[in-house]
Amino acid sequence: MMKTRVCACQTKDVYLPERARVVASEPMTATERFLAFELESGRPLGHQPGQFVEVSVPGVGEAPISISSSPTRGAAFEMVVRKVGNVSRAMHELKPGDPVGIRGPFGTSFPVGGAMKGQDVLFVCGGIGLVPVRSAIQYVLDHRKDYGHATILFGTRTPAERLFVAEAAEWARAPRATYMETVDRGDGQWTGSVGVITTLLPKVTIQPAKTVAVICGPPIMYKFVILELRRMGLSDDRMYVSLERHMKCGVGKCGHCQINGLYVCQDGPVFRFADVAQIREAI
Amino acid sequence: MSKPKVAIFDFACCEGCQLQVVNLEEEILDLLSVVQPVEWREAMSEKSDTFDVAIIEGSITRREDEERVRAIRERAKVLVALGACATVGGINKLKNRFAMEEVRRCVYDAAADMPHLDTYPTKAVGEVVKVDYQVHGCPISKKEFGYILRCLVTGKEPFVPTYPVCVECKMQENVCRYEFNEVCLGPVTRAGCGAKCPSAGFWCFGCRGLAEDPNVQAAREVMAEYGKTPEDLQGRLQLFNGGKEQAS
Amino acid sequence: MTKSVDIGVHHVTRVEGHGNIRVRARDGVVEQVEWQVPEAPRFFEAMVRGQSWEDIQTIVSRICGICSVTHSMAAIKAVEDAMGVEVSEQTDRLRMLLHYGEQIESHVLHVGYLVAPDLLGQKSVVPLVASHPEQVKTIIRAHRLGNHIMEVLGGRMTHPVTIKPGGFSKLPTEETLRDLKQRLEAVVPDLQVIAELVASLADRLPKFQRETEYVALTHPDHYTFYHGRIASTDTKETVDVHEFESVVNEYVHPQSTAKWTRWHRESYAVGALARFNINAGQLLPLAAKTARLFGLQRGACNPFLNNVAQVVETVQVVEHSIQLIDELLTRGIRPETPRATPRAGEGVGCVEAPRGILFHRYAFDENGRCTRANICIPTGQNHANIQKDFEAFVPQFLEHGQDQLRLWMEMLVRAYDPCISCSTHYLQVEFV
Amino acid sequence: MRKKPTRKPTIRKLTDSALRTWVAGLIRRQRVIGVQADGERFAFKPLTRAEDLRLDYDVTKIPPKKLFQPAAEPLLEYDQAANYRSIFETEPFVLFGVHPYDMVAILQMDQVFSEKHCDAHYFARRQNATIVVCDVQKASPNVFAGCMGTATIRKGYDVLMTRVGGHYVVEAGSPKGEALMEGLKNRPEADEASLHRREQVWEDNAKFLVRHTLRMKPAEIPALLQRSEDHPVWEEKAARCFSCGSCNLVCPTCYCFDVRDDVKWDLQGGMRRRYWDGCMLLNFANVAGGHNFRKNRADRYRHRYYRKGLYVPAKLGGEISCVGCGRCITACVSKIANPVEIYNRLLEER
Repeated sequence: MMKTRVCACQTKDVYLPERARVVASEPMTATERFLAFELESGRPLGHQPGQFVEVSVPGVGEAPISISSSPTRGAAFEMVVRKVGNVSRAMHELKPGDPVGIRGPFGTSFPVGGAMKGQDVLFVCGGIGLVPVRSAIQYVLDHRKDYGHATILFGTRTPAERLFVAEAAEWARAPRATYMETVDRGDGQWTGSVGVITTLLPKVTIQPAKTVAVICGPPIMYKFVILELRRMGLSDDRMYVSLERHMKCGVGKCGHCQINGLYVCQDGPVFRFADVAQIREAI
Repeated sequence: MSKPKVAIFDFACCEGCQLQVVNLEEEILDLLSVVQPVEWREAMSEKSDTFDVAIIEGSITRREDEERVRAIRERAKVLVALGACATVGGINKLKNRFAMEEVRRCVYDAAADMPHLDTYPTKAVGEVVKVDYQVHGCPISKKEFGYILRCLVTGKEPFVPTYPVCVECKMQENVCRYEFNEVCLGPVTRAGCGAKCPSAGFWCFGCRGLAEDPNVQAAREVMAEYGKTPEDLQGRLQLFNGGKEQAS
Repeated sequence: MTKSVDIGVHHVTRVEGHGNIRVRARDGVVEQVEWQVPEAPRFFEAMVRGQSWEDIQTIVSRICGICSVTHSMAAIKAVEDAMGVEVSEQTDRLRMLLHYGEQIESHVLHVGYLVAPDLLGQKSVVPLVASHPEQVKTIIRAHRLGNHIMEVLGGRMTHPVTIKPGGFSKLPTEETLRDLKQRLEAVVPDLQVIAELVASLADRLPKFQRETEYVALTHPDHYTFYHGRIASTDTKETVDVHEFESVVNEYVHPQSTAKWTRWHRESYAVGALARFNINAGQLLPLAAKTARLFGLQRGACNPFLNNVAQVVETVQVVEHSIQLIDELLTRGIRPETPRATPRAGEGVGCVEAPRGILFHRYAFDENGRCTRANICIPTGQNHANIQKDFEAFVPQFLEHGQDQLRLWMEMLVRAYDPCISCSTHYLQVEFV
Repeated sequence: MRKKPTRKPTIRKLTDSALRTWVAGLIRRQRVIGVQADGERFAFKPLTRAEDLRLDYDVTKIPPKKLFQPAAEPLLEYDQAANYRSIFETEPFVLFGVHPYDMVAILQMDQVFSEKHCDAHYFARRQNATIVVCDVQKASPNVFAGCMGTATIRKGYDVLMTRVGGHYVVEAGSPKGEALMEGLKNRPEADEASLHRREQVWEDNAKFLVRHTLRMKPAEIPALLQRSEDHPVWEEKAARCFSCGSCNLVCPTCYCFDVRDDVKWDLQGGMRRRYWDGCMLLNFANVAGGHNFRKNRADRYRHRYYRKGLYVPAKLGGEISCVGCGRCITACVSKIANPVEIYNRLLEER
């Protein structure tokens, strides 16, 4: 019998990746690599800061990866990939010109056009938590007049694990911006701050009524940072978190990323903390 | 990518897992397109001192085996444990329930003291040397072997189920063996076999080893409700999952 | 040509399990000729003690991956014997069919993958893929058929799971059997190709003869692999399988510590050639025709001809399988549930493995827990005969020099299709 | 997806032999998947003979979801150059003998798979199906559809069949159904008496498909769950849980899946497939790098009930994502998967 294609929605298979090519690939740390891509069609990805894409590497598989660059920075979109699974390991091998498949962008974004607008913004990032947040940082710095003071706090375990070192220096020099960093353990050369990320918070003064915080880092970090911010008077509805879960489909079907009733791939990855504070599995 | 050189070595086993590789039939030609076998005693006369990948079939049952497998490990970039004997010790661990002296005497009687009959409690390969890839099952599934080999050659971590056989049994639309009042190890055994035995009307006897975080205590309780004794469960559990270890 | 050789083959290749050859001769005087088995013993007879009658087959199937169906059959028959379980004619036929699957698989594997390279001057089947692609494809097709029969009837290709005391855990559908029959019929021309290939190379087998005793099962109705009594070429009397210990007579040779077997002479041979020498009169027409192609006749005593007998037997079991399927389909597959209850007792199971007659004996307590086991495998029964062949072969062919002698001796070992991994119990001499 | 019927649906009366003739005709023309005996149990399988159709079945081992979302399903194939190509392998088929509760589940899946992003692979199969629903004739050992309001169904099917006495009343519920019933043009229209007896069957089924009695209205379940997160029942039941996923896999409203790639022997091209998965399985909530967000058995166990009774209903406009088929109760060897028992217990020990 004839195989037929009947579904009207087959004009768009949400699982079908679009081809993109690597335009830049550089090592960043021992385990992180910086990659930039452009869709082969030449059209911009059309993402918002905080969103993610599903990246397919031929012969390997697909994985959700946060977009690290702001849509204000041109047609290329950037990622920083840590070697943890098959796909990310394969992405470390990618060279400029190599083809990949891209689906997305998916998910919610940092409220750069909403709650953050006109406010002081406080970015608190641990480790590769800086990667998705960088897109919002760039966005805020590119629309400098739309926001109040921008404070960027960044913590890593060691100096060698710091990301975007050169760019962070620019952030520090940007108008009405503060950049502070800390490491859990220094090395011989490190002269900066030592201690977990929460040790930076007392060095910051915020006006709770006109500040919005964006928090992203390893699961363990959230609890402590949120406690500290609450103590500083920031309410839960002024905090935004980006959560990590296993997102297979990216379109709210496969169930892997579910946090209680929420699908991280659809309802997140960016959540207003007030919306997830009561959800046991969230943080 | 140059073809990795592969050597297959066998220790105490039935060699049924190597047979599954032979059973790939025409697919062997595909296999030969991605790897270069340089030593495989069961199928070829060539021997080689250099190889990239060592595939080990069988359990370690003698001191001299232990030395041999260590020497292989030293020379291999990647080491694969092939089949239940290698991955979990397999059926050979049944002898671990007894004292070795007694085991020797049982089979060889007066001749039991001869040096070549020396035997010690069976070990899985991973209990002696580091194992990079495991191909589970007694025998292995040739399909999974091919898949894992392709993953190995392309440097990927293969997907090997950690969940119980019940998953695949349901996918096969089998009626649960518990409904036939059988001691089936499906709920505590690692899947990946496609539930071949329950699909053939037989209970699972656990050849792929225990699932990750198996609820063995629950199995004991549930068995009792089906009119089975802890010994019934124990007897079957120890077939492929070790003699003494499971007794606790 | 020099008449001094020093051969030490550590682990003969292209056989199941590990075997060593040791030959030393100086100036035409043979000083040492030994066939040794350094396989790690696995102690199955000790391992099964205390295990449930329901698990015996699962355990002893693992004695050997190549003859797992045969070991399973022997175990199930022994358990049924001990528990007083009768099986239906349907079960009997299906078991024979499943058992034939293994004969096909094993014989084709042995002749096609393991022996053919010798005849074609190669070290393995791998180069044959390039040099003899059509023949290799033919061999693969036949091999796959054997596996397919085991998979559909046994539930798996190796280590079957469907045979239980009393019957089958899952019966094939009539559709499956019809499909099997078609496949069996389709393989007949392939077997013809294989037979002709082997026949064209048969003159490369050494012309060596040594009279010996051949032992196999025999049955009045058919060329048997599964039923019957123990027969010998040395006597007209047959022996009930329950008396198998009186046949195998395991003994310690005065010059060696290896346990050997003997019946009417100091050694005997089992396997395809033994079966042929005893039951050739019962071959079905195509098999008989294949035997004629090789000029193979009863009384053949060149051990290298075992490979030829395997080819003949492959045709025989394919032919008989087709007959069995016809018989099964005529009656229709009837649903049956295997039933058996444990009881105290002792039982014997005897079947022909591809490489010769196999005996299992078990004793059980009233709960069906195994208390004692004795397993006597074909390769164990052939060891003494291999040794005797070596002793006759080396002086006769010494002048061909070390390399040729070495190859032929390896081929001689391979001719027996030894399944050394079967080692349930072996004793052997020094290591090389 | 469905159009409102513009005219009165066709309702006919069918004897057993007329049914066989009809089905035999359908089989000749197209693929028919029908309920058949499979050993002592029942399964949806390709129908080759009308006699094999068993509309008197109690419940199938696996729900009809397998026809729309197979246990292993190719999504796409690709080559080394990242040319990805969708795979849609499906053909029109008749799905014959679906019970009302399973039809309710299919309608829920339709919603789930079309919500926000339409799942083309699901709908390619779904739209190829003409579904003949048949009212239950024999209650399965663990059915509780009567409590869930899913014992009968009045819309969403293409054809509805009900056995009344010695014959069937057959009603079309969609244009597809009308087309399927073309072959019944010469059969008599159902008379008043038959239609009346059909009403009776519906009433009876709602009453009798209750092997387990839920002591609340399904609509009360979400609120009940909302206050039961710390109830001891989760830990208690989960202690006996094998995390084997059987309850997930046999569930007509479980649809979670895993996606995996396999590369071909040329190590260039490959295939991406999706496979049934289950939230009860240990590593379901693992992220790359190994962290497991639902490592405890009890968390996974609770998650499943919350998903059925709270999370998915929120997507489905309040409809509970359990249709009372009772398959999970049968499938669970530990006997801890009876939703009725859990909900009743939460109610009692509020």
